[in-house]
Amino acid sequence: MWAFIQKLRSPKWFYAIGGKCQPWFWAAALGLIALGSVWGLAFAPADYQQGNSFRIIYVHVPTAFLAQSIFVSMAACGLAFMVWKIKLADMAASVMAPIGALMTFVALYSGAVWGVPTWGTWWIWDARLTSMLILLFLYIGVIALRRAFASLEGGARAASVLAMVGVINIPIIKYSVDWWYTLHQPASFTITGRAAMPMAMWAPLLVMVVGFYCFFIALTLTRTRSEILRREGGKRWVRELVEEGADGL
Amino acid sequence: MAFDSLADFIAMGGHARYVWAAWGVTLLMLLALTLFAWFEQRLALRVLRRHLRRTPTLAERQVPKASVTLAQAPTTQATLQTSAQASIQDGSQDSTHNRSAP
Amino acid sequence: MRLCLEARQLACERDDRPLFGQLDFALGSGDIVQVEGPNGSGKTTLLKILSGQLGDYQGELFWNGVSLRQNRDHFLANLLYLGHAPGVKAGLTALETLAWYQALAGDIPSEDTSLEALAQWGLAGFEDVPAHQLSAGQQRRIALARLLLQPRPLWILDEPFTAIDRNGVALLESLIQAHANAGGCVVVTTHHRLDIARLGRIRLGVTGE
Amino acid sequence: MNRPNEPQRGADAAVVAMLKRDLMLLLRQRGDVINPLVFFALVITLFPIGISPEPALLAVVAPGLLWVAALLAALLSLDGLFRSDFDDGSLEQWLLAPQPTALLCMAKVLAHWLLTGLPLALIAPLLGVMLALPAGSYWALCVSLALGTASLSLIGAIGAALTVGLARGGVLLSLLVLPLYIPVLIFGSGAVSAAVVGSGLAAHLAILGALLAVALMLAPWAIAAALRISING
Repeated sequence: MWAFIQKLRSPKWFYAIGGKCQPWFWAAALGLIALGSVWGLAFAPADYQQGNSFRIIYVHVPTAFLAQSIFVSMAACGLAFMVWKIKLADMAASVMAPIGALMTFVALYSGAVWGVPTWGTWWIWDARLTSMLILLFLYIGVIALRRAFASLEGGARAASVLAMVGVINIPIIKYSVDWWYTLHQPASFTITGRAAMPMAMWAPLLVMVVGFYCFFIALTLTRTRSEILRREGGKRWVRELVEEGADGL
Repeated sequence: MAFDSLADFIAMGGHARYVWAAWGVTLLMLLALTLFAWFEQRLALRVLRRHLRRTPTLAERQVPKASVTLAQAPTTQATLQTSAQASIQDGSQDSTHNRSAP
Repeated sequence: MRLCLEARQLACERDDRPLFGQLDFALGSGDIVQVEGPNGSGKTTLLKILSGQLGDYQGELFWNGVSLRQNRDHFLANLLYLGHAPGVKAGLTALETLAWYQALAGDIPSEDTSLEALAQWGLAGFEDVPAHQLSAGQQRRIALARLLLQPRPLWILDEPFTAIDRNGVALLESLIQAHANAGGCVVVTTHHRLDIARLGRIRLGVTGE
Repeated sequence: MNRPNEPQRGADAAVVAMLKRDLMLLLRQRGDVINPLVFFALVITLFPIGISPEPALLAVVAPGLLWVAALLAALLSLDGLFRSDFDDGSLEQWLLAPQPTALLCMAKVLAHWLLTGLPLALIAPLLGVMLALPAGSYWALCVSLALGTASLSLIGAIGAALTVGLARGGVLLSLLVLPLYIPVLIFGSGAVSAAVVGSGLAAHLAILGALLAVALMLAPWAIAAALRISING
């Protein structure tokens, strides 16, 4: 484990490793998402109650999962940066934040759209959607705080602390919102709460979720490598690498 | 295949607007993120190359030296005289009354 | 008692800009060191590192042979740091400020020593005046009164002469000299030319002239 | 002169001194204590004007309005918590005290709560009357606010510490802190609504207490870390 942390301290090693396994993740993401989309849209059975608007689940659930996982991984990177002083972790965290915010927004949008055919309004204060909305505000807070500091270093540390404070609050917020929702609308049908789904329905969902996670890993690898180029431009190995001519992306 | 024809597939049993809106936004977001990452990488490389052209010599960045001249107290300093500390700046006279501005 | 603040291969980089590198020195009893350098050469940063406020540096710092990162609280108990801003609350009177500082440092506050320290700094009669009615120079003198009030072996003073008049400067220089003679150690940054006998210098921002 | 100095008195003296200093400072600047209360009263008077003076309608939304207004009033006063210390250099000094910083932060937050959270809780029943809050729930309002504003002060202090070094930190502070206030708001206003309905509010107060316990355990360390970050810029 300790050797791994030592390796992580050098962006040079990560840049090389990232370059090698990045194409694999992009390919996996493309393949899985394409397969999941076709399977979920065309072949999966429609829901007996909601009809075909149920197919939005194949987009809403993966983005919702990613939204939460990205915040947790951002907080983990923040912890690694604050405790073990791994600069690379902060580069990854600063790159993940916008991705997470975008995923949360899309999850919110698809959840709201999903509610329209059944409720007739664009926004319903469903427990999960409300938690998702609060998560979006947490993301915006972390991004705004990182950019508010004049020095890169100060912004990085402040954002790491806020990410860690935020990740502790996510479960608290989630349970208090669920409790609040059941208090005010006890017996209503929650859009995203599902009884057990038949295999034909959840199989494409699993493919889509794995596809989205591969997409996230691939995207983070690529963007972190760009961040390394931006931040470590002065270093010798970066200059030599760039001077060798177009290296593999 | 859950649909009879392509037209039926497009119509999504009357929920076309919602399904395609949600899916459209998501796939658009995926595409946008991918393209953004691609151009971001290329931009970073291009900026770096332009920066390199401006500073051709691969000189290690100018780390400003810090010179340390500790006044040698006549009595007590002898024991603490470590080699690292003895980087007496050449040329600066080590007089006791350091009047002249360095 | 040998007190020794030693730096080995001290280097610091702020926002990708190297401030100083390979800085080695050992400050012992009786040393007075002035940190010089143009604006932005990292003087305050160096002082913040030496006073243990900034942990983000390469190299090692030792206080009496033990790394600063290990026994920070013990080191802080032996340090008196005066920063750019005097650290005097506008709403408090001089006596209240000094009593607060003594309580923070763990000393037993005694009013008469505070009064005596303030008197020596020419603040007799101003002890119970809220600081917002005092001039910047007088507020600086309240902070400087701590030099007399709280005996600490290591003094780190960041621009202590700002807003101080002529006899204040003379008094401060004599205090620094007396502290060094008694075996203490002083690190100071100032653009004022110090009239002190054995003055060590750490010049920053020397780019190979 | 140069024997190593050992602090004779422990952290308790420092905490008491910090608490005394802060209470003295806040009481000398009445404005900082009065402003949140006036803001609270003003916001409450806006709602009947904005919505409708009809008591039956107001009674329904009264718990939520009182809690939201109190929360915003507490948030308003947070910005000055560390800012004055940061500006005059005393923050730098007490961060250098040989005592644990988290303990001193707790003292500062306690002083802030005593002079903003508690007064808000005490004045709330008076404003409850203006919103035709049903009888019997005034006591619940007071207790839940007192308990809730303590967590609000602790969580808010983290945001205040993170933004103390920034020029226009005020707006950013509310952006950072409001999402974290939501659980406290839910159980706080839930307690008052439960009292209005007459069902037991022990559960709500218990959860508010739990939130306070978690905040008390974790917030001081985050505040200390955030202050060290803001000081070093």
